[in-house]
Amino acid sequence: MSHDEAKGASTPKDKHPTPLLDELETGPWPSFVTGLKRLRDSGDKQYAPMMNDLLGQLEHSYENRLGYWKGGTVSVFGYGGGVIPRFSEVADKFPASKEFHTLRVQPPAGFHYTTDLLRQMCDIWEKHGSGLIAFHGQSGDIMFQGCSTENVQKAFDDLNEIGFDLGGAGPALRTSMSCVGHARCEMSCYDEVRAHRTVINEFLDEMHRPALPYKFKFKFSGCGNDCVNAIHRADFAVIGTWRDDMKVDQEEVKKYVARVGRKYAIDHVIAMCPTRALSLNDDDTLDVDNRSCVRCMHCLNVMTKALSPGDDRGASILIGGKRALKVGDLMGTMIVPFMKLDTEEDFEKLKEFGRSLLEFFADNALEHERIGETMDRIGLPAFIEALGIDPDPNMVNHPRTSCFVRTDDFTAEAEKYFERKLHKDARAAAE
Amino acid sequence: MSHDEAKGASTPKDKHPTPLLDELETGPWPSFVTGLKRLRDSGDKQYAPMMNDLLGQLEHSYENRLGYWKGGTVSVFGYGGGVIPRFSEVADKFPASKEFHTLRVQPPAGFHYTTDLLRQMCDIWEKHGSGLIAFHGQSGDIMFQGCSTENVQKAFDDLNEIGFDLGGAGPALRTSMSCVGHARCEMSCYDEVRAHRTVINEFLDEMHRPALPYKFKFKFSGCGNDCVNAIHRADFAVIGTWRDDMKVDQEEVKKYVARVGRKYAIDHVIAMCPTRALSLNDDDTLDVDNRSCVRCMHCLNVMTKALSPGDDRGASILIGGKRALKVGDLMGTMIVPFMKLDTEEDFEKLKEFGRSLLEFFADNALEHERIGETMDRIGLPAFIEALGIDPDPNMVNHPRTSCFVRTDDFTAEAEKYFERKLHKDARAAAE
Amino acid sequence: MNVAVQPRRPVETGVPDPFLYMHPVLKKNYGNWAWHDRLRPGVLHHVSKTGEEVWTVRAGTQRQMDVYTIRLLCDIGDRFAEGHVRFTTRSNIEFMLSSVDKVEPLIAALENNGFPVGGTGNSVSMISHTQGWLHCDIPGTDASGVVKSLMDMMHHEFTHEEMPNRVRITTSCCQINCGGQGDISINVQYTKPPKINHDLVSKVCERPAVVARCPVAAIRPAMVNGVPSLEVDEKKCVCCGACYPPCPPMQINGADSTKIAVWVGGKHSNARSKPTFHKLVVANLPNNAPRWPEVEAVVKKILYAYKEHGRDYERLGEWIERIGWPRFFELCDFAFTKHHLDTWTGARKTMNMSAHVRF
Amino acid sequence: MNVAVQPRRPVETGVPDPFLYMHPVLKKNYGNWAWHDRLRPGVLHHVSKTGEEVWTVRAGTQRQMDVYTIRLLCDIGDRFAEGHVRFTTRSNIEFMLSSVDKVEPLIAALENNGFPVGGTGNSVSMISHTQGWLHCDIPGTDASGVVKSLMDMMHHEFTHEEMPNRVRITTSCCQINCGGQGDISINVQYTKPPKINHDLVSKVCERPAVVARCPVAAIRPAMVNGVPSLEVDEKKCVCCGACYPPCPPMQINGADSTKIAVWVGGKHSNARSKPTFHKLVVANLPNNAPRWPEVEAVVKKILYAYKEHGRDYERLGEWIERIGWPRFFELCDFAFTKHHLDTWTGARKTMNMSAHVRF
Ligand code: SRM
Ligand code: SRM
Ligand code: SRM
Ligand code: SRM
Ligand code: SF4
Ligand code: SF4
Ligand code: SF4
Ligand code: SF4
Ligand code: SF4
Ligand code: SF4
Ligand code: SF4
Ligand code: SF4
Repeated sequence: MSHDEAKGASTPKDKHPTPLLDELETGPWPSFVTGLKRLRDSGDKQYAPMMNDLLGQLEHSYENRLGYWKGGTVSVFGYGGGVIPRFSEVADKFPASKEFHTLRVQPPAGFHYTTDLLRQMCDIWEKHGSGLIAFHGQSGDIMFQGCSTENVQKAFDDLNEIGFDLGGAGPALRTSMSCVGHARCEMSCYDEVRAHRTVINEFLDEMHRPALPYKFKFKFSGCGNDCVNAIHRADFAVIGTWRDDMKVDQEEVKKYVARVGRKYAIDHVIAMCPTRALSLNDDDTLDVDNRSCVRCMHCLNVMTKALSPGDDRGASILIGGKRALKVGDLMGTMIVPFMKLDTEEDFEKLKEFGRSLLEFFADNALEHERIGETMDRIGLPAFIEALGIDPDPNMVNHPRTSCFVRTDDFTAEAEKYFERKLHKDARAAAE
Repeated sequence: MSHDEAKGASTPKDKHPTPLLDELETGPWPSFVTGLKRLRDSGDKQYAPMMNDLLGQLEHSYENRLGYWKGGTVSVFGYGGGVIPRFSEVADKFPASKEFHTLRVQPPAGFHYTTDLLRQMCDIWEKHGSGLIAFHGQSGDIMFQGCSTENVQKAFDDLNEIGFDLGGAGPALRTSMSCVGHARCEMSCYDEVRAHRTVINEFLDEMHRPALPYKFKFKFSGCGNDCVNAIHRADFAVIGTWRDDMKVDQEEVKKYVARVGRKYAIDHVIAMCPTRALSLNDDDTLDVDNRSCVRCMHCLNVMTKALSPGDDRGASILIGGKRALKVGDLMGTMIVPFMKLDTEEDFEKLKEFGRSLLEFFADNALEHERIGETMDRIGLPAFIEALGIDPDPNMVNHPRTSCFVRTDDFTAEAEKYFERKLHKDARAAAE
Repeated sequence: MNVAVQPRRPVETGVPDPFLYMHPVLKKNYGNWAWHDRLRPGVLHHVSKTGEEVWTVRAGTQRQMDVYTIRLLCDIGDRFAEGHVRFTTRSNIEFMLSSVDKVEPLIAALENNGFPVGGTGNSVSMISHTQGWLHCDIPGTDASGVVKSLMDMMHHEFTHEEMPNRVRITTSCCQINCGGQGDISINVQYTKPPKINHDLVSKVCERPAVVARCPVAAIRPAMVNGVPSLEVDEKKCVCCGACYPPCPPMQINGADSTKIAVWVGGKHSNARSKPTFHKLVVANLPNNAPRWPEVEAVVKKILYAYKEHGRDYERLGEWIERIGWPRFFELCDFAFTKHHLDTWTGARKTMNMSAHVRF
Repeated sequence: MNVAVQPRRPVETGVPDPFLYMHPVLKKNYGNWAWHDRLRPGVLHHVSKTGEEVWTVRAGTQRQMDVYTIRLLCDIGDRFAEGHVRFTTRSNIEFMLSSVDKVEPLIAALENNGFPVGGTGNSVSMISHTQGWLHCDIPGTDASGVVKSLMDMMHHEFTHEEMPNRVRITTSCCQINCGGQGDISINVQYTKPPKINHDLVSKVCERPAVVARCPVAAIRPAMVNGVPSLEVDEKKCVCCGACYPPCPPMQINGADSTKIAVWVGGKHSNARSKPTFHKLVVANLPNNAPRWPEVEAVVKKILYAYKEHGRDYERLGEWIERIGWPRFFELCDFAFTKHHLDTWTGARKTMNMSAHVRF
């Protein structure tokens, strides 16, 4: 829709003038304002008046540089969450949009759609809502934005009929995201769709009936590139990785070096490896010290044909990511360096680990405390002990530098370690 | 002295048996026990009985694995510090060593001696002390160890006569150290002897008459190799550096590469540069991105012939290093990225900066608080403001990541910065 | 509670099965891809281990889409792209093609309809944005407007791959920061303590909960002209805004308080360096709706300094780590102030405890 | 106060002028050196910009020297080395020579008299040691004995340059750690809270000062069987020993409490990586005088793992950073326990907040 078209259709008598918003119709990027106006201008549609007042209120916000929504409580039958209620503080001026609630709806894992499905959603939202939909919110929900209290249930019922369910809001399990991964990415180290659905669908009760101390988010990325920002933005991040050696096609390496030149290859691949695990041989083949490689993905990203993850694949699990509120930003901390994700049992294990985390969170977190805050409050040793996880050097950048600690049980703790090691080696030998 | 000799001479009747210490006479490394015994066995010397009982007490410590010294107060006329008093808790068993004080004596800057000077010191210590001397203590003092209360003054007078003075102890300015630097090192970026003597000799009053909240240490290293461990172990660390481009002799670079081979040179120099400021050209010459170089010294250390510091030399000053007590280890923080150290005025400036630090410390530190702790307690912004130092990005690894700060005066602060910049550029243009 | 009346019980289907909607070639080669490259900006080419290929065309959207826009995209998808699409983490839309011939016609159709094609590889992708005035109950600014303004400015960088590496920008319309970390982050930064409407506090706020929310314990219960209310110690307050959501009468927003700060060097990927938080560059920019020109100017400076000086594969923060913060501030002509020195928990670890120095 | 009686006023000479004692070639070329290399372990060769050369021979000493040893070194210095010497930061002695011919005879003389020649370049140098039972008032162990035992074990590594880079070891005889940071650090680590002799506390301790000394506020004033004393909350106490020096009746030492911990990866130089603190490897080793075999065994493991696997120029800690801590613990067959997870201020920043992982 060229913006002239839109302009053409806009601001007759009965419509709120929007001089400030109009300025957001210029320029090459698709304009949300133009979109809102088209909804406003669909005279035949139930939402046209609502969108006229919505534009009026938004223009009002742009004038005064203040927001005019307040929260409240709205939900659908059987659920305690999934709807973000919005009531206007300036309903007197803009009555038609006095209620402008959002339904958070969980997307198919990996955000795959058919045009047919999208059309069905549009039809439902034209019928009950404002006609305004976001693909997607930052937590991954399809956000059906702008619904009267009365229509929330209807809209949900229709969406639910075509197989869609509400997402999370409030102190609850939140909607999750998984990267495109297996569906279209050679870096993918586990089946993201399966992990995402296995875990979340197991704990839907925690999502639909908020009863946790605070929000809890899972996110699934198939490799260290972390295309869904899991480490920063999830309480429970599942990041694909591999245990064995990466695969190297030396012929492709040579082709790469031939194409870009030695100096370029050295400066951009060899010298950029964070652990100096790479060395370019004089014959332009690549030396990889796999024990030192930290699976950062850089060299694989650059030489997509020559290098790829090993065969013994699975995931690392990091706990405790969140944004700034209260304690400052926290990133997820490496808690499970490797979990195989292959068989039915493997995914069971992942699910059970998720359960133990949710239970620990429910039992130990203070009100409005994220699990990352709990971890900081009680300390990593107490945290993993409570979860029955053994200490692992991968959990830290380096061991303690502070001598302020009581170590009289050090020897006993060391014994435990050696016993575990013995068993592990025994198992390894058995395999 | 082969250890048999020593053994031969040892443990007749009147001497304390030292079966445990004797075990420290075996092995190739020079044995302090053998040395102690030789003192004990110098029947003609005043200190022989003292050293017999000293060995007795030390053996007693080895048996019970406990120390038996306690402190007290001993000093020389006119001074409040510089002597570490030691009174034996087991004087009943070992009366001759009931007093075993140490005189801390400041060494020549850079630890240079003539054999003649050393002999004079030996003679003095044979006359008044135990005959046991340490070159040097961890803070750089010559430690004349083992002196009766009565002889402390005599020993000091004789040492003072030959031009030596006591060092620091207690809540005072401490003895300082400087690396060999200018005297025998091509990396040296300023005159360490001059800096060391200019600063310390200015503040001797703070050393000899302890009146500070706690200890305060200066240390001087001529470059980032920090051969006197200044950053970790000094409240005030002066580290040589340069502002202009490093010097590169490309012919020597080629020779080096020819000698060690390309792969080796790349893996050990290029890839080890912390900021990827180096790149090896295909003709085996070196590209240096001097703006990115952080003066870490690595490449200069490896290619001593090919590379050397630039001409515009001086020092960085880091404040707040200390060991673990109370708050945990602290390293010095970069406070003055560059101070020219060339002319009389430059060294004046260094001295004056030292003074402002000592005054700030005296006025603001709590009792038994090191300046690094004060810095942490009040925060870096308040610390530099109090010292009248302008914020500089070199002070931090990176700017703040936390949004929890009140920034309503940001614009005013920014103005100040731009004014400073204007003046700086003006000065630069003028030069 | 305001529950609609129908008795229909929800079917708790949870996360929908994507295989019902996934492009057949993706489905067929699920978990079996071999390598990829890029034909041109906005076009990915993936090859599976069986040799099968798929081309993906990525286009930008406004995220907050009206049904007309969505249907228009569906029409294009049906006419040129086999009826399957996906959306990315950054609200871009992707069309999958089983043959390369359709790539150009598809791109033409998208561009003719005003959808920029790009966002791949070393380009500037869509800004991940948040709600703001359009829908949130605590916003300091609008998100859609900021994003639209900036994407207009960066249109060329979205449709071309001319950056050293991908640039992922985020924006947040209040200090809660739903937008997360970014190579460049444009976030509301409050500059004043909350202004309290004491008459309302006891009515609408759970006072102990509000007191507990403050990160620096600056809030204490107090009687103010006869009514129980809350007081803020302005010396302690770090203007974080955490007290406002649970207690709207503690108004944190206002012309003198709601400013915008720009941060750089946030990174999520583990490629080369570990993930990082973004760092403060400029604060106190005016909340200048509808087009935030001052913000645009700052972002532009950063973007083009990086474009000119960064090396291939260096993310924005990695580039700065290499050339150093002194040089970065110099190149962008930004001021380095006391506010850039961290003062929060763990600040000591952000200081330069070494002789590494740059000139 | 116990002041000796003579009225002689001190001449406050301060730091002596080293040019009175400095070797003439060093003095002549002060600030004018061009480059250096090493002839062999223990021998440095410096060339000045005027082409003048000086050879330096470095030998180990016991630091705690008797006058006979010092005079012996002086004799050697006079006979073979022009009468000038210096001591290094690590208590090694250095003889400067203006001609290379005297190098071998000097080395022979030193070795014949039991002084190991080495400590240069990529060797293990002398351990920087502290006082301990010999002189300190708060020691948990002896320093001279530990150093002697370890240097015996490492004699070959002092006299040869076979390590990836220099190895600088430190030892400290109580948790105050006068020895500082090291590639390897051997430090007393207390494992129990202090045992309090309540009868003495009020007599010898300034109680408020002692309370103030505790890093975790575990000490509180209390009346114990009638007398004012101090109490320790053993749940809080981190066994740091800070209360012992100001209050000897709070005995921190004892067979069950005075143990030895070994740390690795401390670094002072700014070469390549920034300076670092050392990290805990093994704790709770017995304080086994006179030769500390258990400590020796641990140090040996670390040293030879580094020697075998480290790359040229990597310091011990840098080597571990490259191969990773999991591999290091594996190579040395040490146990990784909960005590290796930091719990002190800023601990969060020591955690692995990334997907960087090693197998
Ligand atoms: C489609 C998408 C996943 C999805 O499920 O939607 C995706 C897809 C791919 N990502 Fe990504 N990434 C996607 C979001 C991300 C994000 C998250 C974000 O942008 O919010 C990140 C983390 C960014 C950060 O660090 O802050 C991300 C960091 C990467 C990286 C790491 C780059 C680096 O050097 O740091 C790679 C590796 C590469 O580019 O070679 C990568 C590589 C890829 C590859 C090449 C993987 C593959 O082999 O197919 C895909 C094409 C990339 C391209 O655009 O050229 N992807 N990728 C997301 C597209 C977002 C968009 O529309 O712009
Ligand atoms: C809609 C959305 C922004 C968007 O436009 O995309 C959003 C909107 C809100 N977020 Fe958020 N957050 C959204 C993703 C995030 C993310 C990103 C993510 O999930 O990856 C974060 C950072 C990661 C994290 O979880 O920390 C995020 C961190 C917050 C926080 C701070 C949490 C913290 O512990 O620091 C709050 C405040 C709170 O929860 O009290 C918050 C609170 C809110 C509230 C509910 C404001 C409030 O307290 O009333 C906003 C409702 C806006 C509205 O009217 O719809 N939102 N919020 C995102 C959810 C859409 C979806 O469901 O898909
Ligand atoms: C003599 C002495 C200075 C003094 O005033 O006494 C000294 C002298 C030299 N040091 Fe040093 N360093 C001396 C203590 C130190 C210390 C402090 C310490 O050991 O306690 C350090 C810091 C160690 C640390 O990081 O913990 C130190 C870190 C270096 C480095 C950095 C090495 C690295 O890669 O990290 C170099 C560079 C090099 O070796 O090329 C260096 C280089 C040098 C050079 C090559 C400088 C030169 O060009 O002459 C000198 C000969 C080194 C050699 O032994 O081969 N010196 N050097 C000290 C000898 C101590 C000893 O007897 O072993
Ligand atoms: C002698 C010496 C060890 C040695 O054998 O070399 C030493 C010995 C003592 N140190 Fe030290 N320190 C010695 C260098 C150091 C260093 C290293 C340095 O200066 O580079 C440090 C670490 C750096 C620092 O300053 O933090 C050091 C950190 C301490 C501390 C902890 C200070 C802190 O803030 O963490 C104390 C405890 C105190 O001051 O209360 C301390 C206290 C002591 C006392 C006075 C114990 C006491 O409180 O009674 C020791 C006296 C032993 C004795 O009987 O002689 N000593 N002390 C060193 C001084 C010799 C000299 O003057 O040359
Ligand atoms: S996270 Fe890894 S696996 Fe997932 S899409 Fe990105 S690159 Fe592919
Ligand atoms: S994946 Fe990363 S760490 Fe591993 S070799 Fe490649 S660049 Fe190095
Ligand atoms: S610190 Fe630098 S200048 Fe001083 S001796 Fe060491 S290498 Fe030379
Ligand atoms: S001195 Fe250090 S930072 Fe500078 S170029 Fe050499 S190696 Fe790189
Ligand atoms: S960032 Fe703040 S204003 Fe914006 S959506 Fe999130 S909570 Fe609302
Ligand atoms: S704005 Fe933040 S710091 Fe200030 S009172 Fe409110 S919660 Fe506390
Ligand atoms: S480390 Fe402790 S015991 Fe050893 S000298 Fe220093 S203070 Fe004394
Ligand atoms: S040992 Fe340390 S932690 Fe324990 S009581 Fe004494 S000072 Fe406090």
